[in-house]
Amino acid sequence: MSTTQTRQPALLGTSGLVFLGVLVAAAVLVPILNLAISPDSAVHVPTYVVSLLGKYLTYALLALSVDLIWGYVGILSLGQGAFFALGGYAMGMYLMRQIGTRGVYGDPVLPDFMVFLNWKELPWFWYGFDWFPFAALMVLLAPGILALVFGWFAFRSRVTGVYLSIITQAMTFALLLAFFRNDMGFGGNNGLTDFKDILGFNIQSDGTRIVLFVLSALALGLGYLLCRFLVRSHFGKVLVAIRDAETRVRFTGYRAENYKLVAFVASAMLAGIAGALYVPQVGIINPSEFSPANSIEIIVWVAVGGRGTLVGAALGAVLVNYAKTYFTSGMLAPYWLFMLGGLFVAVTLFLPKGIVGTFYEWRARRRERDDIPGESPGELPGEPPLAEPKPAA
Amino acid sequence: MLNLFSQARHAARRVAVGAAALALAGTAIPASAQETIKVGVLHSLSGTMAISETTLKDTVLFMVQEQNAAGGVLGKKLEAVVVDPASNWPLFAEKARELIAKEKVAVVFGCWTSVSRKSVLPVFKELNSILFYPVQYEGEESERNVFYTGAAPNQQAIPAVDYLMANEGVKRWVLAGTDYVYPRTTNKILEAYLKSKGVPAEDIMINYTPFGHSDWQTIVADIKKFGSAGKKTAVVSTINGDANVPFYKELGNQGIKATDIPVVAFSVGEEELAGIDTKPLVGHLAAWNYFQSVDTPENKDFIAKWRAYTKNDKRVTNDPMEATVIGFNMWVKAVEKAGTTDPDAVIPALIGVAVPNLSGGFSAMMPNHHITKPVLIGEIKDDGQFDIVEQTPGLIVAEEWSPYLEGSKDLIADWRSPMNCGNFNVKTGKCGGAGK
Amino acid sequence: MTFSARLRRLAGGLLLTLFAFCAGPGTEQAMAQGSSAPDISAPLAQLANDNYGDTEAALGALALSGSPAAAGVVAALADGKLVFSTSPRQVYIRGDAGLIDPLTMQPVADAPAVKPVRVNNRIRRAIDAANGALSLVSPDPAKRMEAANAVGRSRDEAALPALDVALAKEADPKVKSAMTLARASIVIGKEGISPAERIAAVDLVAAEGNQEALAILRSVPASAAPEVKQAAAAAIDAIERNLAMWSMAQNVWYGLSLGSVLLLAAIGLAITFGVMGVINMAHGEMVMLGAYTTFVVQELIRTYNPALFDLSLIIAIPLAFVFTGLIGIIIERTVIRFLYGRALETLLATWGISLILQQAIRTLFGPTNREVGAPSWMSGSFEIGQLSITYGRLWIIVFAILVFVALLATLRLTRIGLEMRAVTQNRRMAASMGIRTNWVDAATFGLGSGIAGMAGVALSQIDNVSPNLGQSYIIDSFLVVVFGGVGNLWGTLVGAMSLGVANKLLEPYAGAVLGKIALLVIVILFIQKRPRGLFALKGRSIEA
Amino acid sequence: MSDIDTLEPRTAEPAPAARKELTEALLYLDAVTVTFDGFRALNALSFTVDPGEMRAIIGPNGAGKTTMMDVITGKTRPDRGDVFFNGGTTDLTKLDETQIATLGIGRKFQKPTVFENHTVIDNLRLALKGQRRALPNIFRRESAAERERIDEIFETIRLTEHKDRLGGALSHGQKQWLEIGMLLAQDPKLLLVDEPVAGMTDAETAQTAELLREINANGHSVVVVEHDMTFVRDLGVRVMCLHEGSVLAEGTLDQVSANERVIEVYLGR
Repeated sequence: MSTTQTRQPALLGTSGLVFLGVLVAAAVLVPILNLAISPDSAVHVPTYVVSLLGKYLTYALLALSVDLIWGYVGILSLGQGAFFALGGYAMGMYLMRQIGTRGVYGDPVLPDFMVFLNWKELPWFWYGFDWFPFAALMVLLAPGILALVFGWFAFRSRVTGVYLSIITQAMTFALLLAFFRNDMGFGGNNGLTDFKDILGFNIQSDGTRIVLFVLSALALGLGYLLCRFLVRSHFGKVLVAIRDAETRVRFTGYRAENYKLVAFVASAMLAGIAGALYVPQVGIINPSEFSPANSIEIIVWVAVGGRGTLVGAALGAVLVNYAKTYFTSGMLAPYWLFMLGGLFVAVTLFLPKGIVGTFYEWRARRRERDDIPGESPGELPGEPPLAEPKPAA
Repeated sequence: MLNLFSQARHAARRVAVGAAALALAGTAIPASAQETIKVGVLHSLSGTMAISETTLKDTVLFMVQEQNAAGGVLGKKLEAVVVDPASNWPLFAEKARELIAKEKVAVVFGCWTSVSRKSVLPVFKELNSILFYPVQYEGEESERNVFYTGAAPNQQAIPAVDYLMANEGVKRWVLAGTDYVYPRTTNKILEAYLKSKGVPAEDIMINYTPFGHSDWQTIVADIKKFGSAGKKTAVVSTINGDANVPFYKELGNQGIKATDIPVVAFSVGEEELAGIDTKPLVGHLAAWNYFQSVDTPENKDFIAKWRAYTKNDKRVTNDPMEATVIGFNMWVKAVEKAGTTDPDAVIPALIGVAVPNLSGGFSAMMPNHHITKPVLIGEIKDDGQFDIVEQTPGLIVAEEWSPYLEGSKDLIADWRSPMNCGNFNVKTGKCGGAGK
Repeated sequence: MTFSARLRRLAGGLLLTLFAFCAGPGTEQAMAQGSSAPDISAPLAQLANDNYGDTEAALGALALSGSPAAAGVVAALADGKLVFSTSPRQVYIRGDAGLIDPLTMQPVADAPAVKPVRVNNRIRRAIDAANGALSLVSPDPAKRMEAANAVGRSRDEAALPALDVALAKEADPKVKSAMTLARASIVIGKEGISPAERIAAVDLVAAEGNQEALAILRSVPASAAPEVKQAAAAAIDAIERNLAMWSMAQNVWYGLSLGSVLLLAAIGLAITFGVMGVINMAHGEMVMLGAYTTFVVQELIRTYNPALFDLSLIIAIPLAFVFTGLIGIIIERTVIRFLYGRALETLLATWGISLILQQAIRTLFGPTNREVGAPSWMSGSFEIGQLSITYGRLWIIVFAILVFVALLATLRLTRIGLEMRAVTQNRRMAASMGIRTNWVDAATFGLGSGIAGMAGVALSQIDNVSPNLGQSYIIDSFLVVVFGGVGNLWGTLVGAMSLGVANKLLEPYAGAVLGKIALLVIVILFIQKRPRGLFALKGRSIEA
Repeated sequence: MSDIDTLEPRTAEPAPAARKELTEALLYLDAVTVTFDGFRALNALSFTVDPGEMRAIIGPNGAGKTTMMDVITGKTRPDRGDVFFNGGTTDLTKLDETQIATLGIGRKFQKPTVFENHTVIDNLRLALKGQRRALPNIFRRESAAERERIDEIFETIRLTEHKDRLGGALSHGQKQWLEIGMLLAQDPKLLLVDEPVAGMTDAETAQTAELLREINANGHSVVVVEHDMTFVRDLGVRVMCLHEGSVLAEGTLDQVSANERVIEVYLGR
């Protein structure tokens, strides 16, 4: 990481450095505190916390992927959960095939749910998933190709704003219904569960969990660097330009749809990777990941953290999910929806730019006062203008 | 308990930033932690499943209070730990882990849907704890760490079909369900069962609808059409909770009466009927192992206490509640028998435990971790209660592996030594499923 | 013996008895006087066994007995007023004052502990059969009509003699034709009928042209003459073709009905989202609040004035409008108004509000479904040709159209409507003309919310009244508004109706799930073709 | 983009009389008609712009000036009529905005449209002629020649000291200049400039006129739409008056302002 940093000093701002620093610290400290410290010690991190943290990190990566297209291109996708779920299913299918004869029916080829429903052979789209490199490729390709096809149509037809948002929602809703169907061959409502091994390692062992956690941290770090690199490039500047004034970009000679498409596909693939890391850590993938409410929640994480800041998106994902974990236990359990709902309303009203966005604004104001030259104005995107409301009838 | 936050304060500042994000610790454990036995409650209190599961949370809390009033267990008070998995399946696994690993509960009562059970299953196996699952389900499972106190398909579906054949002379069958595992499997079993009874394929109609399906016009019209072919027709409904209200409302609207085409449901109980005007539904049926209208002193006593506890003299009871009560009592008995709450001692002790059920008999935990149950058929009355029209004479033992399914017909489960297996193949004589 | 055979014998027995009475002169009188009152104590004792088989047998015996007391016992059983005691094993009728002896009709002095005689579907059918048969000669033509239809449906050969007698005496032409049809239905499947008679029967039944006629025509026995079979086959063919056409019409009707539900759900959103640009995720919860308002109104009516129950929905509609409208205004004043011009943030805030509202309702009313009953005028159905139309759905369509028209009129014709349009088109100009834009914003959001609340009243009739009610409509609502074209009410109308009809036309071929998936894909593709929906506003102003 | 179908088939070839004009003109519009929901925004509009020419277009609101620009830049498809570029070699009605921009037609909007969240220098970098494809731009680095060119443009538009400020932070007039600078960076053959001095001070207006004359002198053809008659006079070029979607009068400013119909349109009857 330090080499990248020296080679391209502009790549990271202070907040980026803090973010990566915390990530590295977590990736180093958590395994030590989990494995090397006695469970009786107060600083011991129990394995369930490791998995929980790993889950948060995959959510953070997912939020990052949303911020790339929402924060920097202005594409409000209410279907990002679909890409996450597809990546998850690709990984889940690999993990299913690894069960082998250890399923309850002991069938060497067919997953339990197929035996259960009297399937005789493996459907064609399950071929190859027993081979990890293929599954890993599909983690990228399944969401990538869906995004490519969907985006190619939508951006060429210049579907924008809420119209785009609603059709992405329709897309994930259609996939939700499709994956719920038992006839689809993806395990219906029960989804894929009861995983045993990943690459020969027991998925429930502490060591595997630690490795998955570290991998999630690594993926988040690399994902952050990738996004940061993209948005700082000429390409990224065009993206922000499209967000703020798409027509102007077209009149300047750029093919806006191609730029959007590249960003959209990249974002979908990042979401796919997040999904693939998520599944082995939570142990289940089920169609409810496609539910439109999930995708809306991702948007909410990004908004809470601060749209168009990357770091904020990741922070928002971790914060909101930590709040969820915290509030759904103990005395507060019956009231947690009040708190979560209240949090969203409060953030919108009092921190309209999200936590990190507000911090940047505060810092920029202080700098202006102290007359310190701005660090990176690209971190402060304004709200893109939305079409004026139309008159009725 | 973990409290990274306070520790990290002493560490370097940089670490503190990282650790703050990791400070997952909830509230501090009360000082009396050693003196109580913790009981986990893992039922959704929000989201789509709250509608069914909230009552079960209340039931466990009620049972804990009753047990504590009776002196607790092994001389210690019970303490319920309630979490809300919010109808979110991965959250079920996370909360299960939290209950077992962080809260160190001795036992968990929880789950409603099959997917939530499947989601927590690896957690219970890994951390070796005990789950009591109180809902009727598709079977095809028997795990060491799970005790199933709801009905397997042969404890609900098959007796219901038998009743309709014998008493209503039904010749033509509509198997209507929500598209998920329980209806799929139940309908597969029923289809095989009906065919084995000589029902031709053209007299069976199978229909699946998505969750929360609310527009039943077309399907009810199809059922009406299917039922007008001259043979007595019945609907076997495995439609999931939420979709039932619009389904029954549409039946009423299109004028399908129970005397024309009776509907027998496996997921509609007193709780669901509380949301419907039942006057047009009188005579439609449900098959359960318990109804609130069961006329026994045990039941009357239970209902009275339950209503006193909830301070609501209209609060209804239902089958999964009874299953929770049975499971709770079995666990208490097994813990007393084993003298400890250690799962390794309690799990074997549970087998063979028998406790009174609310319909006047005893239910026993069998070696397959399922319980024996009577089967009751009830007709809906206009007050939202059921009129019990048939009760099996004895108790029925659960067939966790259905003999009507290809993959499972040779499997049995027996968690006693020496077999100690949930999927023993009687043909190959090996533990580990049917193989190929 | 199978159940249906038993039933048939029972019904036949009843009819034969009746036949005997009707045939002889003065039998009615004899019956009324009960000159030779038969002893029914044995079947009565059998009833006290409280066993379905015994109850059924006792019913048969009672009907055959011809005792005047029998009718009262059967009626009491049907009403759930027949009770029995175990010691002594005896049945009584539960009267208003107390128990009555069914034989003497005198009150019982010291009443023993009793339980009602249980009734299940089988017994209910036996009661129906008995009542139906008795009614063939009832003085009330409506009852005779019903009885004739019942006999026709049962297609019981044993009923033929009784039917013939009743036919001979029948004066009412309508009842007579119903009896003729019933007779034909029986004759078609009976052995030993002359080809001519059977063909006549086939023609008569075929003229009905419905699903039941199809089933009857299929009962022509294999032994029938070839020309009869030919006639039946031709008739079946014609009916099937006819029914296929009707089923298309039926599907369109279902589609319109679904469309009206979508319209109701979406039309409030067409205001808050379409006109005001608020991505209102709490819209579904407004619908839910409307449904709960209906529940509360019905509870109050049940408690204080049950006679008003049929009016409960009419009362609930304005209350739901006012209540959810007020909630909408509160939301607008406390949250939304700070977010104008930041439409995407309204998504976040309203999502939070929707969570709070759901949990609030869950806390107040519990997580389970609450019962909202249907008033009598919304129950049942009628037929136009082979088209079956339920009143509930019909009223919902009417209501949806009324709401749409009222909303359109409000926006077009009233002062506040004019101000709303002015503010949404050019806020600054409107403000400078003295329009209180703050107030207009609140009123507009309140109007959208209030309409959602009214939709909730209608949806409470067909769906769960639970805290999750709103969630199931929010996606469809957004889809409808966007498909129709944001900001265009006509677009919402046409969008809702076309999505509803398309869904219902797809469903028979693709099934409910695939049909819905196909519809979503169609909408996605359609938006590619028309990126601003069905009724896009044209011209420069769009992208400016 | 309009999805109205062409009402009449467009003539495959222009009439012979128009041919000479066509092959010489940089921009050629013939009988262009655009209708929005029955309202004729352009009504058989015809005119040509020669290479190197600067032309001013005036006209009251709703005369069709912006629609005309929309048609030329591909934002709106005409219902009828021909639009050719580069001496009749290119049919603009068959191209979209991006293709037309790449051909060498730059457009400044009525409302100044700069990239508000980019610095002034980034605004110019984005506009600068060069690689336009998405993937290569991920790894693109600025060349020395490009840096030089940007410096030159800064000189021209007089914003050098503002180059690190955000586009959105500029004053209205500065934004207008930045936008003109962005046009220059694109190096188009034809500039379409919509109301460049709206909201400017008198001094700024004069400077802008000078700027446009300079640009024109460097070989760019310019079409300016403007209300400000002082400014149009400053430009000192041929003037065309649009009314109800067609040309009402054409000539020097004095000729046009003397035209009785123009007076009638502007001052009312």
